[in-house]
Amino acid sequence: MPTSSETAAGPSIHSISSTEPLLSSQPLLVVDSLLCERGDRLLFAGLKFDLVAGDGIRVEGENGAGKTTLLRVIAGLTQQYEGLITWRGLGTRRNRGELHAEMLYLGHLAGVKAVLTPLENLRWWAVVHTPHLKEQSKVQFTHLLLQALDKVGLSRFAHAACHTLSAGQQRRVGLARLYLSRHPLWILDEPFTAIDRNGIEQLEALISDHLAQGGLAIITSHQAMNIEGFDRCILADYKTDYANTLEQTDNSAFEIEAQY
Amino acid sequence: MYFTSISELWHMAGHGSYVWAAYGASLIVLGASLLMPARAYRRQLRMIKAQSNSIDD
Amino acid sequence: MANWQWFHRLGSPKWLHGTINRWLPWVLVSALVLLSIGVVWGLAFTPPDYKQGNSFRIIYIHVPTAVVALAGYYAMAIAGAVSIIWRMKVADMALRAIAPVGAAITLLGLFTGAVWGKPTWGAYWVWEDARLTSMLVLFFLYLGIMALHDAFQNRQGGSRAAAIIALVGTVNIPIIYKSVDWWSSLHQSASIKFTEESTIAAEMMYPLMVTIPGVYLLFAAAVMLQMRVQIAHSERHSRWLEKYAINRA
Amino acid sequence: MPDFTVSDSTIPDPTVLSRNTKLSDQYRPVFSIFYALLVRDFHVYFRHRGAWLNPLTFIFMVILLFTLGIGPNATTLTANAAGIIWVVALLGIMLSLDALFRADYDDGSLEQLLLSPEPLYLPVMAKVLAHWVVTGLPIVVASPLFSLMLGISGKAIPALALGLLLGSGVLSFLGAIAASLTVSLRSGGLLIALLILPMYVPVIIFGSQFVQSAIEGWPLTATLSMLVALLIGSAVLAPLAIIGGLRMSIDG
Repeated sequence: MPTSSETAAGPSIHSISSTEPLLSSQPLLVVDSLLCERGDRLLFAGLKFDLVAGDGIRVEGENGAGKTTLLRVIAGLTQQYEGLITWRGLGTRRNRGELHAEMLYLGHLAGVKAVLTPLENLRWWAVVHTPHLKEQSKVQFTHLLLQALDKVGLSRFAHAACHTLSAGQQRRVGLARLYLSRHPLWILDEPFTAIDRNGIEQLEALISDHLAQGGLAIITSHQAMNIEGFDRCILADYKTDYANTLEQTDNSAFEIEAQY
Repeated sequence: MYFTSISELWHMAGHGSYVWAAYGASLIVLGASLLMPARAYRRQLRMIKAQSNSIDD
Repeated sequence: MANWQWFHRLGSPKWLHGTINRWLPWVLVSALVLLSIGVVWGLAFTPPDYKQGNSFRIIYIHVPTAVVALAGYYAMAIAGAVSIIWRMKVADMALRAIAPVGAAITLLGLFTGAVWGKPTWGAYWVWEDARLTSMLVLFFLYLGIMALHDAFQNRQGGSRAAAIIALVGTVNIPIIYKSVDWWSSLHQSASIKFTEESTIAAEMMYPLMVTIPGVYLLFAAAVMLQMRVQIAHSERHSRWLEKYAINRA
Repeated sequence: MPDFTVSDSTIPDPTVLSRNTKLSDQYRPVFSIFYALLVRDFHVYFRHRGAWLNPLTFIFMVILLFTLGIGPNATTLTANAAGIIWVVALLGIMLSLDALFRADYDDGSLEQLLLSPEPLYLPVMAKVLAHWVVTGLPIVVASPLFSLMLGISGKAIPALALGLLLGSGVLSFLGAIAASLTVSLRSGGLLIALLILPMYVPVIIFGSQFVQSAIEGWPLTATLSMLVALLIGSAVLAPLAIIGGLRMSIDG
C-alpha cells in the first residue's frame, strides 16, 4: 500500500495520492445497496463494497449469478440497476466521463476486429483510451504499440489479419492494452480464459504491480489466482428473493440516489 | 330534432350508410380501446390472487 | 432534498396505481357524457351542409380523432423525454400505454376520413388530401414504436429505444406534414381543392366543441387503463399489489 | 516489473495529479479519435469488396425489375424515372444500414468505443461518414448510368447526381438512428425499415421533385435548398439520437 505522501520514484502511473494528501484510506470506488434484476429474476440486492488505492476485489459466483452484470454495472455499460456507485465521490450515473477517463474495461468480447491486424486494432483503441500516448510522433506511437504487442508475445503477428490468429492470440491482443494503459481502475471479466500457462503468470504479475502502484482491480475468474491483497465479493451472500427486498430497497435506493 | 322520423334519420337522404358506418367503426374501436385493457387488468389481478393463495395455503 | 421526494414518489408505481384508480371513473364518465351529447347533437339536431349534405356529419368524429392522434404522438414524445432525462418507470409505462391507443385512434381517423371521402370526392382514398396522407404516415410512426416495444425482451431497453424514436419522430412530424402539404398542392388538379378552409356554418361547429374534448378524455381514460395493466404486470411480485388483489375480490 | 513509461520516451512524466485535475482534463484528442475511426472503418470496408458493391448491384437489379414490370415504353419510364431512382436508392442504402454497427457490436469494439471518456459526437459522425462513403457515394457516382437506363437526359443527369449526393447523406444519418436502436436485436433488418421509412418521406418528396423539375426545366432552387436544409439538419441532430441508441443497445 503506497503511503499517502509523495509516491516513491515509482513509475508514472498517475498515482492516486495527490498534492493535498488524499488519505489513502478514503475509498475511491464506493458501491452501495446495489440491486440488479435479469428479466424478472433478482440477481442480487443490497450489494456493498468499496475500494481504496491499491485494492483488488474478485467477484465470485456460479454461472448466471450476475458476475458479468455487476462488472458492466460498475463500468457504466449498464444503467439497469438500483443503488449507488461513486468514483472519487461522484455518482457514476451522472458523471460517466470522469469514470471512463480512469477506467479500463475488458469484457468477454475482446473488442478485436478480425479483419484488422493486431497493430491496427491497438492503434484505434490507444487513440480512444490512452490519449497521452498520442501526444508524440507517429513513429514513437507505433513503437509503443509494437512494444505492447511484444510483451504479449505477438510481435511476429503484428501485421497479420486477426482472423488468421487463434482465439487465445486474439484475446492477447485485448490484453496488450493493459501494457499501454495508465488507468487507475481495471475491470477485467475472465481475463485468464484461453491463455496459456506463462501468459497467466505474466498477467498475474502485471496485475499485482498495478495494485502495488496504487491501482484498483475488479476481476472475475474461474481459475484460482495467486495474487495477494485481493478481497472477495461473493454474490451468493447478496442473493435474496423479491418478497423482502422490494419493500425495503425500493425507498432506500431512491433516497441515496437523489443526493448524488 | 332536424329529422322528422327515425327512418329519415337512418337514411339521411342517401348518406346514411356512410355516416353510420363511420360512427359504427368509432363505437367499436373506442369501445375496444376501453374494454380490452380493463379485462386484461382484471385477469392479471385474478392471477396474482391465485398465485398468492397457492403460496399461503 | 426534501422537495425531490414528491418527484421521486411520482416515479413509484404504487402511488400511480392509487391515483389512476381515484381519477379513472371521473375521466371515463365525463368522456362518455361529452361524447354522447356531441354525437347525438351532431347526428340528429344540426342541419345538413348545403354542399355535402348529411355526409358532413362524419366531421364530428373524424376531426377529433385526427386531432387526438397527433396530440397522442406528442404526448408520447413528452413521456419519452421524461423517461430519458429522469429515468422514471412511470414515463416508460405511459409511453408504452399511449402507443396502441394512439395507433387505434389514428386508424379510426383514417377510416372515417376515407368513408367521408367517398360521398364527397367520389373515392375512398384520395392521395391529394394532404391531411389524410400525413395521417397515414403518422399511423406508420405509431406502428414503428409498437414494433420496437415488442422487439425487445428486456422492457427497459424497449422503452428507451421507443423514447428515442418518439423524440426523433416528433422532430420530423412538422417537416413531414409540411412536405406532404407542399406535395399535395403541387399535384392538385383544378377540380379538387383542399387547401381553402371548408366554409361550414358556425352553429354546425358547436357539436365539434363537445366531441373534441370528449375524445381527448376518452383517450386519457384508455391510456390510464393501459397503464394500470402494465403496473399490474410489472409489480406482480410486490406485496402491496397482492394485498390489493385479495381484498378487491 | 512491467515498465509503464517507455525508457527513451519523451512522455512528460505527469506530475502527481491534484485531486480535481484528472486525466480527462489534460488531453482533448477529439479530432484524432475522429480521424482514427475514419481510417479504421475504411480499412474494414475496403478489406472485403462486398461492402460497396452490394448496394450498387441491388439498385441496378431493381431498376431492371421496374422496367420489366412497367414495360419498356420510354415515355412512361422517363416520366417515372425520378421516383423510381430515388425509391430504389433509398432502399439500397436502407438495406446496407443493418451492418453499420452490427460488426462492431458483435466483436465488442462498439463497447470499447462507448467507453471513451470523450464525447461521442465525432466518433459516431465518423462511422456514419465512412458508411456513407461506401454506400452513398457509389450510388451518386453510378447515377448517370441509372439516368441512361431510364431515359433521363441533358441537364437532369447532373441534377440527379447532386440530388442523390445530398439525399443519400440524409438517408444515411437518419437510417443510422434506426440502426443504432436495433443493433442488439437479431431481427434488426426489417425493423429498421419500419422505424425509419416514415422519416424518409421529406427526402423522397423533395429529391424526386428536384429531379423532375430538372427534367422539365423548372426552377430548381426551392427543392435544392430543402435538400440542403434536410442534410444539415440530419447531420447535426442525428448523432445525438445515435449516441442515445448505442448506449441503450449495449445496455441490454
